[in-house]
Amino acid sequence: MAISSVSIALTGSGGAGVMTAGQVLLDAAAKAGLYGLMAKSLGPQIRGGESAALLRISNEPVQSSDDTYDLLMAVDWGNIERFAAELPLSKDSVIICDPAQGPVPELMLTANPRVVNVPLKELAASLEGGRVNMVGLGLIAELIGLPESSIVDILAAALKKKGPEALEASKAGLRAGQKAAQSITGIVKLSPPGPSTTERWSINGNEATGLGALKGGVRFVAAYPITPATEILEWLAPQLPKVGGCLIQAEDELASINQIIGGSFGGVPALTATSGPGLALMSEALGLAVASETPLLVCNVMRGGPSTGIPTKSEQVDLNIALYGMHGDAPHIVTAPNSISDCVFTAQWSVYLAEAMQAPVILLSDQAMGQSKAIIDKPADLGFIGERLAAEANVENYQRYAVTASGISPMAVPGTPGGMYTADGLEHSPRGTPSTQASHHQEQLDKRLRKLTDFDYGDHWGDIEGDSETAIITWGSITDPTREAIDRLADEGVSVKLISIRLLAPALPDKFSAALKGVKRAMVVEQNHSRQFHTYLRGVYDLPADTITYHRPGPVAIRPSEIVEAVKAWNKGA
Amino acid sequence: MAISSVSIALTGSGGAGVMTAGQVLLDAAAKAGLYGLMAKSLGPQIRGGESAALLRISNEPVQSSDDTYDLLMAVDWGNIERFAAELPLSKDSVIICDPAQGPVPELMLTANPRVVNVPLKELAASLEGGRVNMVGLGLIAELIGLPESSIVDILAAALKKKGPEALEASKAGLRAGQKAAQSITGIVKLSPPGPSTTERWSINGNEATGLGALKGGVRFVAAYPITPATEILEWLAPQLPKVGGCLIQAEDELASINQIIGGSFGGVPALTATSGPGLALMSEALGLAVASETPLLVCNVMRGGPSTGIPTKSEQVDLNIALYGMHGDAPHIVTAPNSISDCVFTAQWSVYLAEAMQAPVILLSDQAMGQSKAIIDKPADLGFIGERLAAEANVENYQRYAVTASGISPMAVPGTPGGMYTADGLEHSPRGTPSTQASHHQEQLDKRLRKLTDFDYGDHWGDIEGDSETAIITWGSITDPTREAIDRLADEGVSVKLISIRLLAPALPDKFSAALKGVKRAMVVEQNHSRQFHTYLRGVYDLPADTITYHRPGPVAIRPSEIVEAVKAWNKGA
Amino acid sequence: MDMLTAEKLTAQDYRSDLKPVWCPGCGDYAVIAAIAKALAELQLPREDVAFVSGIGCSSRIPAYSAVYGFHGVHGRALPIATGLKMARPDMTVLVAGGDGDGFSIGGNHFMHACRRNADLTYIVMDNSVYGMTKGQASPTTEPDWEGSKLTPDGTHITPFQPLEIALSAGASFISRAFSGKPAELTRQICEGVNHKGFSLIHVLSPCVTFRPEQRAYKDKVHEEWRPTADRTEAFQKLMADDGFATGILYQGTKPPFRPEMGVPATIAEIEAQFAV
Amino acid sequence: MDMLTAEKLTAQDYRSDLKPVWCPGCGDYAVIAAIAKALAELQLPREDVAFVSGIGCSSRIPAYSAVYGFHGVHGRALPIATGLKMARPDMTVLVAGGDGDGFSIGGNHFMHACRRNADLTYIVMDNSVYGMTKGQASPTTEPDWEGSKLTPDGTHITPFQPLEIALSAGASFISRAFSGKPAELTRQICEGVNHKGFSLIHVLSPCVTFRPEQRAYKDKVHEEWRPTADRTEAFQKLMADDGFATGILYQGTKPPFRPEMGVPATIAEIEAQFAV
Ligand SMILES: Cc1ncc(C[n+]2csc(CCOP(=O)(O)OP(=O)(O)O)c2C)c(N)n1
Ligand SMILES: Cc1ncc(C[n+]2csc(CCOP(=O)(O)OP(=O)(O)O)c2C)c(N)n1
Ligand code: SF4
Ligand code: SF4
Ligand SMILES: [Mg+2]
Ligand SMILES: [Mg+2]
Repeated sequence: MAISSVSIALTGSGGAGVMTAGQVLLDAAAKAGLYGLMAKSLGPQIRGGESAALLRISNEPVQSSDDTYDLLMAVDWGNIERFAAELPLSKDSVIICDPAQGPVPELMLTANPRVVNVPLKELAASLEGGRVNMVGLGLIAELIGLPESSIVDILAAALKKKGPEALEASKAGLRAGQKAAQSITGIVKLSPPGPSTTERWSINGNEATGLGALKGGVRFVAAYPITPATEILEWLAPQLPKVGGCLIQAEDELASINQIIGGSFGGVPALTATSGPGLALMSEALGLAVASETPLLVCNVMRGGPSTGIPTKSEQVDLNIALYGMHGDAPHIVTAPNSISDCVFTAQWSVYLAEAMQAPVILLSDQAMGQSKAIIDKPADLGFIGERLAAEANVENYQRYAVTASGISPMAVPGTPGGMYTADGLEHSPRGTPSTQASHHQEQLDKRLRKLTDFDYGDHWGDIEGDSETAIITWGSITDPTREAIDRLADEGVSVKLISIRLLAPALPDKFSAALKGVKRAMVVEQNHSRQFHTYLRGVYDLPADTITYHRPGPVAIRPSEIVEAVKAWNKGA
Repeated sequence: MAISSVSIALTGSGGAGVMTAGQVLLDAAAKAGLYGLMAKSLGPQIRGGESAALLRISNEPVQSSDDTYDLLMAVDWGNIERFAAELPLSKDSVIICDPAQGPVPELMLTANPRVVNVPLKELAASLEGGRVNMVGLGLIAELIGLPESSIVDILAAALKKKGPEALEASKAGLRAGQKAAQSITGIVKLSPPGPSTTERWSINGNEATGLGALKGGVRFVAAYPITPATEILEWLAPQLPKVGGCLIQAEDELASINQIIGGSFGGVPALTATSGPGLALMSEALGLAVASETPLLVCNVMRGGPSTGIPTKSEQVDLNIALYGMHGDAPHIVTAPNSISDCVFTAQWSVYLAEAMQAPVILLSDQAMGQSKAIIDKPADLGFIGERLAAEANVENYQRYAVTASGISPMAVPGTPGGMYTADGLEHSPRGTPSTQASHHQEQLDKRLRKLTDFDYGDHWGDIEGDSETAIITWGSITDPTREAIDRLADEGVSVKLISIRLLAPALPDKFSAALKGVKRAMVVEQNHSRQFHTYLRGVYDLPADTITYHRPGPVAIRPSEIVEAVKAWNKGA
Repeated sequence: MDMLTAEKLTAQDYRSDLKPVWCPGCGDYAVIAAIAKALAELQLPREDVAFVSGIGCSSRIPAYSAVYGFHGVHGRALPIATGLKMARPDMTVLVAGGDGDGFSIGGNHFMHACRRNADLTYIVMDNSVYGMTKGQASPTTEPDWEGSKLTPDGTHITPFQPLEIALSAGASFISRAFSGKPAELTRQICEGVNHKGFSLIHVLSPCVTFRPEQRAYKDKVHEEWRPTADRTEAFQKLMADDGFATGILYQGTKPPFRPEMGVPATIAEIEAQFAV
Repeated sequence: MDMLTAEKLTAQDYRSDLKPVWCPGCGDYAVIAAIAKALAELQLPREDVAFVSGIGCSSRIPAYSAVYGFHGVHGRALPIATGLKMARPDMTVLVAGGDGDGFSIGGNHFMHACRRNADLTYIVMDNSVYGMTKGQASPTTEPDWEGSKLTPDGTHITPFQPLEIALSAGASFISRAFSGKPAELTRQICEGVNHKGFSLIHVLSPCVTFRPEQRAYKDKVHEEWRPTADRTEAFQKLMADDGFATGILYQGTKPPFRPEMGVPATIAEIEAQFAV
C-alpha cells in the first residue's frame, strides 16, 4: 500500500545552511522514531551556490522521493531557474518564503501552490546569533508536527563543541520559527510512528557501499577523489586501519586501478571508487584484471554525462561502459544495488563474487542513491565474505591458469612456497606463459567466460516482487520509485510485477526467463537518454514481444507518478 | 564465380627471410599482371621468432585467403606448434622442406599432404653469398609458373643500393631453386593474367587507411605507437608535411587523443591511430569530443584481446568498446572498412562524417586487414572531403551549441573575429556556458543524437550484394572471406545475400530494414568469442526470427570454406 | 576586427560576462584579472588567443575570458593546448589549471610539455589542495596537513616541486607569482607569453575555503628571483627556496618545438607510390 | 620452504626455464642475470619476492625469474607494485621495465612513486628506443636520432633526464649502471633492495636491433659516483653528467612510505556509528 508521508524541500544559496537544516530535520525524525529520506540538489559552486535539501518523512519506511513537495521553504530564490525542475509542486503545495527575498519567481507558481510569506531573515536578525536556517527549521518542525525535543537533542549533540551559547541561540531560532508557524494552517501533519521493532540506521548510499565492501572483506583501497563517489572513500579511509587495512590516495585513476590490482594480486581484497570519467580511465586496467584473473571491486557512482557532464546530478548513464567498456572479449561482473539499504548487501556480495570468481566487479550506484541519506531498518547481514580459491604450497607443476571445469583456478598468494607464477595480461598457457597459440586462446577465453556463467548466484540475481502478466524491468536507484509506483497501482487494482536486476552481467538467460515466467508484456524503466538498459536487455535476453520503455535523462529524478502514468497510458493503449 | 588461384605459405624463424621472399613474390606477381594478397603471421619476438608469409596469387582480384595452402615451404620448423593452426593444409597440399631441418612435425601431417624434400640450406651454402630464401623463392616461382623476369626486376630495384654482386648472388639463388623445382611435378600453375584495364596498386590496409584519411583532409596527427596500428602513422609521418600538415609522437594515448582534440578545435581535421589498449585509454577524451562536439578520427586496428592479449594477431574484438566504451550518453560514429581497398574509401568518408557532424568517428580495422598487402585495382575516389559548418565572423550573439533542426551548429574556428566561445565537456547552454539545468541537458542530448541519426549517409551505410531469402550479415575484414564463400555457394546454386555494414553506429533502423528486405533468415558472421556484433544487432535492430551466428575468436583466420560449411549445415537444419 | 578599430582593448574587453563559480575571496579572481590585464597590455586580438584548461575550480577560468577557450577534462589541458598549437602555430595559446590538474593527474603531460617546449604559457593556480572536490591533498600539499578525510593523518609524502621538475624536464621559462600581488603576476604573464617556448608560471593562489591559513601567504612571499639562463644557477636557487620566492627563476633560449614542414606534393603524387 | 633447506639458493634458482623473446645480444640478458645473482646474494626466499613490470621487450623480464611476477599493462608497473607493497608490506617488491614504459606512458607514476618513496626497487632498462614496437624514439632518445619512421627528422626534443627527475621528485636511492658491467649492476641491485624506500636503478641496456650503435656504450661508461645524502651535491654531479657516469648517485634517509595502522575495532563496533 502506498505510504502517507510529508515531503519538504528546503532551498537557498550555499551559505544559507539549508543542508544543515535538512540534516537536522532528518536526524530529528529518526530520533522521533520516524523513517525518512533526504536527497540533495547541488549546484557546481563550492560555496554560495544554489542547493536544496529534499526530504520525505513518514511513519513507514520511505522508498523513494514523492511526486511533489508538500512544503517548499525558500530561504532565498538565488538561481532558482537552474533547478526549479527538480522541485515539483502541486496546487496542494505550500511555498514558505521571505518577502524580503522578492516575489516568488513565476516558474514556481505554475502548479498554483499556496504561498505563505514569513519574514525569516527579519526574525533571525531579531535574535542574538539568530540564523535563518534555525528559524526555518523550527517553522517546518512545528508545521509537520515533529516534536521539538527531538530537534533539540540533535542540535545539542551537533553543537556540543561550540558551547551552550550556540545551542541557546539555535533554540531561540527554533522557537521563533515555531511561533511563526502558528498562523499557518492546513498543512498535513505526520502520523505518529508505529512501535519500533528493529534497530534503525541513518546512512547514505555511499557510506552503505563502503560498509558493505568492508563487511565483504575489502582491506585495501586506492582511489582518486571524484564527485559523487568521494564519500565512499572518505568513509572508508578512517575505518580501514581499524581492521588492518589501508587506503591510499593515488595520483590519478590509472594509478588507483592498477594499485588495487597489485594489492589484490597480493591476496588482499581491494576496491576503488570513482565516477564516469574515472571509470573511463580505468578501462584498460579492467581488461588486465579480466585477463590476469585478478579479483577487484570498482564502485562507480554515476553522475550526469557524457564527459564531465553534470557532476553533482544523478543519471543511470554508465551502464554501457560498465558492460562493454573494455577492449577484447573481456567477461566480467556488473552489479547494481537497488536501494540505499541494498548498497550494503550488494557491495558485500560484490566482494564475494569478485573473490570467488577472480574477476573484476563493477558496482553501479549513482548520485541519487550515494548522496541521499535514509533512515532505514538495520540491513540484514547475509554473511557473504570474499574468499578466493587459494593454491596450496608446493603443488607440483602448479598452473595458475589451469583449465578447470568451473573455470576457476587455484590462485597462489605471494608468499606461498612453490606457487611462484607470473600473472599476465598477454594471452597465456595454463601455466601463465605468454602464448599466441589458437588453442590456448580458445581455452582461456572459454574458461574466463565459463567461470562467470556457471557460477551459482543463488537468489540474488535480482529482486522479483509480485506476480502479474505485466512486468516492469528496472535496475538501480530507479527501483524504489518503481516499487512505490507499483504499490500505488496496486491500490488502484492494477497489478504489476517488479523485476529489478541486481546482477547486470554476466547475462543469465535462465534467470531472466524464470523471472519473466507468466509475464506477457514488459516496461523497461531507466534514467538515461539512450535506453542503455533496454538495448542491453534486447541484446542478451528474449523480451516479450510487447515491451515498451519509460526512460529519460537526469537531472530531474523519475518520480513514482510518472511511472504510474506511463503504465496507465500503456494500459489505455496510448 | 569462385576464383582460381595459388596459395603459398612460407614459414621460418625470424632471420630466415620468409617475409622478404613473400614480399618479392607478391611484387613479382603484380609485375606480371596478376593480383595477390599477402597476410602475415608473426610471433612476439622482435627478431628470430617464428613467422609466415601467407600468399594467394591469382589472375583475378583476390578477396580473401583461401581455405588451405597449395604449397607450404618451410625453411625451418622452429616453434611450428605455435602457429600450425594458422597454416591449414589439405591432402592436395605440398610441403617443401629441408631434410636438414629434421622430420616434418606430426601436426603438419594430419591432412596427409605430399612432402617434398629439398636441401634448401645445402643449395644456398653451395653458392657464393647464397641465401636460403632466394633459393626458396626461385623454387616457388618456378613451381607456380611466375616468370623469372618479373622477380629479377623486383630484386634489381630492391638491391639497387647493395650493388650488382648482391643481385648476382640472388639470381644464382633463384636459379638453384628453379633447378630444384624441376623434379617436382603436379603443382597447379597460375593461369596467365587477363588484360589489365585499370591501374594496379600494391598497398596494405594500414597504408590504405592513412591514404584515405589524408584524402579526406586530415592534416594533424598525434599518436603513440602500438602494434598493429603503427604503420598507419609511419606512413603518414612523412606524407603530412608535404600537404602542410604534421604528425607528433605523444607521450601516451591520453596525450595523443587530447592533442588531436586540440588540433581539431583549431579547425584542422585530425586523426590518431591505435589498437585496443590505446583505445581503452582514450575513452574519457572520446566522451569529451562528443560533448564538446569536436570532430576527430580514431583508427583502431584490432588485435587479439583482452588486455595486452595477442598483439600480433587479428580478431574483431573491439566492437563493444568502440560502440559503448564511453561513460554517459555519448552518441558517436563507428565505421569499418570491409576490404583493404575499402580502407581508402572508409577512412576518407570517416573524415568527412566527423567533420560534417562535428563528432568523433572510430574506424575499426584489424591486423588481418592492416598488415596484409594486396595487389588491387586502384580504388575509385568518391571525393569525400572533410568540411565543417563554420561560423561566420562577428555573428551577433553567437551560440556555439545552438539548437538547430539538423543538430549541427556552426563552429567558430579560432581566429574568427567575434566567434569567441569556450568549448566544454560540462553540459552547457547553447552558448556553451556550463549548465546543470534539465532543459539544457535534454536539448543538448537530443541535438547530439539527432545530428547523427538524421544525417544523409547516402549509399555507404553498408555493402548489400545479391538477393536471397538467406542473408549473411557481417562487417570488417570478415567480409571478403564471406564474399568468396557466397561466390562458391552460388557456384553450387545456393544463393545468399550479403549485408556488410560499414556504418556500425549510429544505428539506422531504416537502412537495416531496407537491407533486410526479402530476407527470411540471417547468419551473423564475426571473428570474436562473445558474439559482440550479433548482440549489438539484436539490441538495436529487429533481426529475422530465424537468425543464427557463425563466430569464433582469432588468431586463426576465418576461411571461406568454414562459412560455406556453416551455411550448408544450416540448410540441412543441423 | 579588433585590429581594425583604432581603440585599444582594455582588460575588461578580455573578460566575459560570466560570474565565476568561485568562493568569495578565492585567489583565482586575481588571476583572471591579471590575465585580462596582461592581454590588454599585449593588445593581442581576442580571436587570436586560445585559453585551454582541465577540471578544477581554477580550470573554470577560460570561460571567464573573452578569447577562444577549451575547458577539457581533468589533467589534459596541456595535450589539448599542444595539439592546438601544433595545428595552429599562429594562435597564442594560454593554458591554466590547478595543482591537482597539472601535477597529479596531469603530471606526465606537464613533464613532457616542459621537454617538448612548444610555445605555450602555462599558468598553474597552486592552492595545495583539490578545491573542486572539497578539500583533498594535492601533490603540493604539506605532508602533515590533516585537513582531508582521505588522508586524516596527513599524506607523509614529499611535496611535489613544480619548478624543480620543470627545470629538470626542460621548460625554457619558469617563474613564480602570488595572486595577491597582481602587478608582478601580470608582468610574468606578459613575459611568459612573449617568451618563445614553454613557460611555466606557478601562481600561489589561496583556497580560502579549504586552506584558509593560506591567507597568510601574503606575509610569506618575497620577490627575489631575477631571470637566469644558467640551469645550474637556477637549481642552486631552488635548493635554497622556501617555496615563497617570486620572480622569474629561469629563462633559457632553446628554440620552441615546431614540426618540420616538407616539400609540397599533391595527393596524386603521393598516391603514385602505390602503383605497381 | 626455501628457508628450511640448508642449501643456499643459487642465481640459477631465481631463473625460470623460459627462453627470453629477446634478440640475440640484447642488453637485457645481462640484467636478468644480474637480478638473479643479486637475489642469490641476498638469499631472499623466492616466494617472498615479487617482480612487477609493464609492457616492452624489457618488461618481459618477470617471467624469466622464478619469483612471483606480474606482467601488467604498458606504463603501469609502478602502480601495481605500489599497491602490492601497500597491501603486502612483507613482500620484497622489484619493478622493471623500459624507458618508454617508465618515462613516456608511465612518467607520471614514476614521478609520484619517487615522491611517495614506498620501499620498491625500480630497474629501468634504458635503450633510448621503443624496442617492442620496432624502433620509435623514447623520452631518452637523442633529439637528432633519425632512425624512426615516426620522427624521420629526429624528435628535436630535449631528452628526459631520469636521474634529475627522480632527485627532484624525491626518490631516496638513485643509481646508474650498464648492463655490460654486470658486477656493478648486481651490486647496485643488492644495495637498492636493501635500501628502505624507493630505489631507482637506471640501467643502460643496449638495443642491438634498433640502436646497434649502443654497442659502443661499453667504451663510454665510467664508474664515477659514490653515494651522497646531499641533494645539492647530487644535483651538481648531474649538472656535470655526460649520461654515462655509473655508480650510486644519491642515497637519502627519508623513511619509506607506509600507511598508518589504526586502533583495532570490530565490524559491529564500526557499524554502531549508523544507529540512530
Ligand atoms: C578523471 C577525473 N578524475 C577526477 C575528477 C574529479 N576532480 C575534479 S577537479 C579535481 C581536483 C581539482 O584540484 P585542482 O586541480 O588543484 O584545482 P582547484 O579546484 O584546487 O583549483 C578532481 C579530483 C575528474 N573531474 N575527472
Ligand atoms: C597502452 C599501450 N600503448 C602502446 C603499447 C605498445 N607498446 C608496447 S611496448 C611499447 C614501448 C616499449 O618501449 P620500452 O618501454 O622502452 O621497452 P623496450 O621494448 O625498449 O625494452 C609500446 C609503445 C601498448 N602495449 N599499450
Ligand atoms: S574551493 Fe577554494 S579554490 Fe575552489 S573556488 Fe573556493 S576558495 Fe577557490
Ligand atoms: S628489439 Fe632491442 S630491446 Fe628488444 S629484444 Fe631486441 S635488442 Fe632487445
Ligand atoms: Mg588546487
Ligand atoms: Mg626502450
